[in-house]
Amino acid sequence: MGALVQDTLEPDAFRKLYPDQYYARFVAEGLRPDGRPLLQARPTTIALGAVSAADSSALVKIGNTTVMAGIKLEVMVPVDERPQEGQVAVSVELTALCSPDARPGRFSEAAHCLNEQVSTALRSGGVVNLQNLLIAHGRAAWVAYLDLYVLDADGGLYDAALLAALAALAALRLPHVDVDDEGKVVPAGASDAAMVLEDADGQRLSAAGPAGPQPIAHLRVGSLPTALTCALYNGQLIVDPDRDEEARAHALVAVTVDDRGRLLGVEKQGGRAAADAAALQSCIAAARVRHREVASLLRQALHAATVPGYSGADS
Amino acid sequence: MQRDLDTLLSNSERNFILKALKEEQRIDGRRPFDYRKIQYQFPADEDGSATVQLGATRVMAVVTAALEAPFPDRPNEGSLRFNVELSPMASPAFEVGRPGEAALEAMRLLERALRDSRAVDLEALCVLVGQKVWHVRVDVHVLDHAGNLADAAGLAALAALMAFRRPEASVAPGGGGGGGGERGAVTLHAPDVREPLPLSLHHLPLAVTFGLFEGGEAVVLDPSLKEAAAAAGMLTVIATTHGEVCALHKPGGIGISLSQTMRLVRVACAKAAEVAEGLRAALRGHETARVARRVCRRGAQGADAGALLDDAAGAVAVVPGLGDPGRAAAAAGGAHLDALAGSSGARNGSGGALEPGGMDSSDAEEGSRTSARPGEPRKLPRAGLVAAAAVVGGARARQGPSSLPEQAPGDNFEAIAAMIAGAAQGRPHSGDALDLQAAVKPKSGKRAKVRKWQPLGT
Amino acid sequence: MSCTELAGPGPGSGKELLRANGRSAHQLRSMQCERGPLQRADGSARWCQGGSVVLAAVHGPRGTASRKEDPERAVVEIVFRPRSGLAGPAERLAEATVRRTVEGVLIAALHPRTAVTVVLQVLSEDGGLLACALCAASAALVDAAVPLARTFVAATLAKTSEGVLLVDPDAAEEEAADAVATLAFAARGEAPGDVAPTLADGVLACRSAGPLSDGDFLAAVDLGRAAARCVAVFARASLEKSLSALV
Amino acid sequence: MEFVSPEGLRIDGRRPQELRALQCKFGVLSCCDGSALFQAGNTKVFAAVYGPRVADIRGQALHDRALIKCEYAHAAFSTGAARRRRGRSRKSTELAALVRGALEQTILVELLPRAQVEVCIQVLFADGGVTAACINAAMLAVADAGIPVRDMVAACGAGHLEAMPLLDLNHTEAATGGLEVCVALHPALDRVVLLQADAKASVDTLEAVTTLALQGCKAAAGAMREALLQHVRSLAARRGAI
Amino acid sequence: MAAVVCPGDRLHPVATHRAGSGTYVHQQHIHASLVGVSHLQPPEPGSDDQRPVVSVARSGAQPVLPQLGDLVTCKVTKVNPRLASADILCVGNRPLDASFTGIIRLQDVRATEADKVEIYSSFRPGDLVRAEVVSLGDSRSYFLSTARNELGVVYAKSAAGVQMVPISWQEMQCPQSKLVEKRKVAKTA
Repeated sequence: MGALVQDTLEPDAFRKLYPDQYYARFVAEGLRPDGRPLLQARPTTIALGAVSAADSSALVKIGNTTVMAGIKLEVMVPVDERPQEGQVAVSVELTALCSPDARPGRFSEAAHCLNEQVSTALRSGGVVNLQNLLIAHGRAAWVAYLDLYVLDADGGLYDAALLAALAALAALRLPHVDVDDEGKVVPAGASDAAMVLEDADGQRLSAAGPAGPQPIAHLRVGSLPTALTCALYNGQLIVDPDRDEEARAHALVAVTVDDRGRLLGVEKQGGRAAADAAALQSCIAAARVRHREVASLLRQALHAATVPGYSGADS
Repeated sequence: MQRDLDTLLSNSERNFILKALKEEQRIDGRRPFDYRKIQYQFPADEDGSATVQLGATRVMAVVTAALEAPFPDRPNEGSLRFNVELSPMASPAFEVGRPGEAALEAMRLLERALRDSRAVDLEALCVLVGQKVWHVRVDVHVLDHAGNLADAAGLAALAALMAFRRPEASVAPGGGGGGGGERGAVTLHAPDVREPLPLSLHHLPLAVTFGLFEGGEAVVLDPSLKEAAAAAGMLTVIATTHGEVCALHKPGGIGISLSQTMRLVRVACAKAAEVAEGLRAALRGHETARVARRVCRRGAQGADAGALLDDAAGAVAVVPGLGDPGRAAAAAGGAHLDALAGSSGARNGSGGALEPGGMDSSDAEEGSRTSARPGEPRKLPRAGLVAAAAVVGGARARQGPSSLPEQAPGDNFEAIAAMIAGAAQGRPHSGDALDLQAAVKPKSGKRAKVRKWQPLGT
Repeated sequence: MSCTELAGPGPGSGKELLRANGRSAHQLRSMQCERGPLQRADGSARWCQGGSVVLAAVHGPRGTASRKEDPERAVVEIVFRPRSGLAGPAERLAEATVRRTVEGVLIAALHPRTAVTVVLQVLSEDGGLLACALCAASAALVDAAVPLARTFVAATLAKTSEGVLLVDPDAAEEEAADAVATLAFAARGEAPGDVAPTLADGVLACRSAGPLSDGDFLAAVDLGRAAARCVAVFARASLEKSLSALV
Repeated sequence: MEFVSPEGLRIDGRRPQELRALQCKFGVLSCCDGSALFQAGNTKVFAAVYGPRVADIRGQALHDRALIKCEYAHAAFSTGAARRRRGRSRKSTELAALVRGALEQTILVELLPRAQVEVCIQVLFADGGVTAACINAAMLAVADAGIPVRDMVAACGAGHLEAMPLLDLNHTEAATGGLEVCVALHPALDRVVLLQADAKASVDTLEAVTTLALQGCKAAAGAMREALLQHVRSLAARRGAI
Repeated sequence: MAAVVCPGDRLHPVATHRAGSGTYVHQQHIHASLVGVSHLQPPEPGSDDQRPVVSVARSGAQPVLPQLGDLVTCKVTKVNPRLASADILCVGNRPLDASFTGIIRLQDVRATEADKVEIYSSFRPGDLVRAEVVSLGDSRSYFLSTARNELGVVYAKSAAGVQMVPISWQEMQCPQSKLVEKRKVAKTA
């Protein structure tokens, strides 16, 4: 064993001194430093309901990258312009844990970008029909605060954040509620003496808690968008790069596809290499393959959590 | 370091400025109480934005308004907020991020001038007491910093507030909706249905800044960046056109005698009136252009939209390589971009296609100026407003490459743009598309900005 | 190509699809480029694409705070400021896109430990803002004489609910569109005195949002490239005009 | 509401002097020098340690010992109450200071002059006993980072409800506003590092509750120690050191 | 004898053992300060103190630190007329976990004609340099020297981004642009 340790030191030094060459040599062999072939994504797990204080939560890991999504439901008065719609408010935070550069407090550029990317994907995929969040026309609707926390940032943040957001939304259950004569929201079928969801201190009784209303409805999601980030490196396509590979890549292409085969977004933020049509097509094809993997993982997770959730495009 | 850039001055420069000042000379050739040249720009197609140029200092102000609930302590008043951002665009000394001390000072000065002096009638911004009032926000962007930001920012904010128009809002009688909703039904009227309203301003407060030298004995009006760096102190007087003083602001620096202060206040009042006159003239020009556009839009609405469609369909630019050649050739007079992008003689080739007919270059030149700076006071072109608007459109469309050499040094490339956009002789090109928009499809003729104000509670 | 059919009635029909603003589907709005309008910046440009106007200022390469600098190359900082209000997630994403795009063409190794700052100020917005900002940034970098391997240009496309691809949509068209894509391409002249720059084959930057089919997307890339070529021709012509004053 | 049933069981089924199930995981995050996940019942806390390394801000470095920094944040959905706005509140600053205080007494700071150790704590789910969980998670992450410490530090809370001392309150029990103490202990040295009590109580009650909390600390320390040893054994086995 | 220990664990009395790394002494006893494996080392035969040394090693390898006389490889980060700063990456062929800064002062660049040396024609930021640790330096950096033939720049990129080839002991050439740049080049075997 000791001899082996001695042997591994040489490549380590090479990696430290000539990181570019180290990586290029691997890619030329069709492998990556972590042992994956170029077109293989990292192992992915989806855990639902990790935090029971949230109305819905999901912990997604893609390799080391870890994103926690949690949804809190609150009641709001719909805005005047859209009296039949609720809201989904996305916010993303890169926690202090996730990388040595991240600092709490101020929103970093990366957090802002992720927020915009995830919101755009959810919107353009038509994931949530906002009218499903309505409680009473013009008087009450749910607002779903979707908070994403990046706990470990090791590349492919957008892929993981979108997956976590989607899983949390798909597992979200809406309590059945009514609006009483005074405009207050009460659990459906509850007597007048039943507790109001919002009491005077703004303390909300958890919908899932023991005292909460029992009947619930699942928020059916309209489609399942998933994303895959690919790196272009020396003319090669590298699927699902980790943080180190992202830094080394000549360009990154993130493709978002959904289960109806639609292309919801293609994003390439500049970079040293240009992507011609063939490269873009391979990225799209890779994203489709990845979608199948991830969507089946998600369905399994939802099934295990006994959430009927998504049942196809016809819903 | 870089951040001291704005205040850095060599001793010899400082001495030179001081010495020249003793002879009542300034380094840019002005007299001590001269302003630099003030120019105003009001974008032709939007209400509530103004760019002011004070010499090389350039400031843009944007006014936006939102109809929302009032602050609980003032249920019958709207609000007026200022936001000044000193982005690195204006000077490398400014840093990104939270507003620094200088930005806060400028913001506070604007508040004192325009809000605390009650220059804007906030009660007139109330639509429904306790329910809906206009919250007016003024964003001031400093684009280029060449000294005296206070005056330029104040002037830009004032100009934008004067140019601002908000849609008229009316409250449906009865007020009570269904159930517990005691919100009144407020209707916003689209600008092409009812004329949008200006803000009501009680007076016009203007900032006038002095740089103080030599213990306050030597004074310059509107100090440039270098003069500000050399000055021993600054004094900003906010004065109205009627000779009233709204605020005095003296941030640090040397003290000056009371008599000198009063003298400067009097100078400031006179200057404020002078500057306000220029501002009013610029706004009159803008207003005329605005009316002309509206009349044009109304006129076009009345015209046969079908004919216009046919006419416009005559000429289209086709993106090269995609449309088939036959279609491109069918585009009457349209510059085919394959020819333009071709290797040699590109300009000559397409220039031939675009040779303007019947309009000499000086007319085209005037047209281009009109479109570039509608805010400048200018003579009304030709007879009648409808005709005037038509001429503006026509002239712009007709400037072909032949008018290129005569163009203003602003490098206004509308001609080439027209060439690329494929505008042909005698028809309005896409620069006028916004006007045409109303003609072709009156309902969608609203601008994007306006679309935010949708009817509420109807 | 498929997009010809998509663009409306075929060539023989004589009737072109017309948009609400009187343009045809493949027609760009008029462009203006004013180079060096600002005094303090090392380089600046004002780019108008129809009703969208972006002012860009470039500072640098110049020294920067030591925590930001890179010992081997110049770093790029982008500040994107909206017309009114504060910068939010959309602006930060635009900053990231412009930054990576500039990093793709900047010869960064020439000026280690420095920063090139590009400030983009939206003066007026009417659709295609990101493309307009990219073009303004490119023009301002050229004006600042920052060493670049290539310049870049950008164009915006929108796919209507009827499936038609529109070039250079305005705000109303973007709002109504199913999908909007912004594409940036690197450009350079292939020979001295070349009037028409050649666009690189590949996409330098791309951002699409909204459902598209693969065919639509590839058609959009082709169309975007053609539209960007027009922009590149214009940018080149405008540059030559501004330089002709110097010669 | 009845917190202890006649059968002597609490609302979550525990006995009055029973800890919730503890779970410790190590190396859960990739980009720090040490990390840990500590779970007590539902309460779930991540901790990451960066360092020891040269102080970020030279001016802050101490010439004779290491500088300990602590960042604390909680997820917006971490509590049962209405969604709280993010950002640093007074409470989170106070918690960060408590954890830092406990660590400063635990880490052999004098061995690492001019260096900095930064501990970042993220609470995902706060179901009572958050202060104790933060300290325990931070301790585990520090141990995982291989930073020399005087002793383990283990923390535990206890409260007084219905005239009965209860160990390790959950959120519902703590929300009654009765007496709650949090104690952190160096078990091998048998020294109390931190003692915090909220609400007034008689001396006798306080002593009873504190004693109970101390017992909780020892139990928690045992569990943490076992988890650490297990972790080291598996690491060592993988490296072939044993 | 090896045992897994936890911080705070009491290992041995001071009377019979000596405290090594990963331990500390408290009240006449040696305690562990790390989680890890404790080891007993027999005392050195000739020494006065015949107590065995107890130490606790973290599960990983001991950290590598640059020592006086070590050959290190470092990457130049900053140059000014008086010195070049560099990040030390490797000691011998073992990579470092943490980053340490070193400086190569003007007088340590080369052995001959030391007064004619210019930093700017010896190093540029980004160069990989092999150097010797000549002193532990001040509190911030190690002092390094390249004043030997086999020490100096081992890898440098030209402005075009291509690895340059050495053409003499003070020049390197870009194979692409053929531009020659000045360096203090290391003589490779």
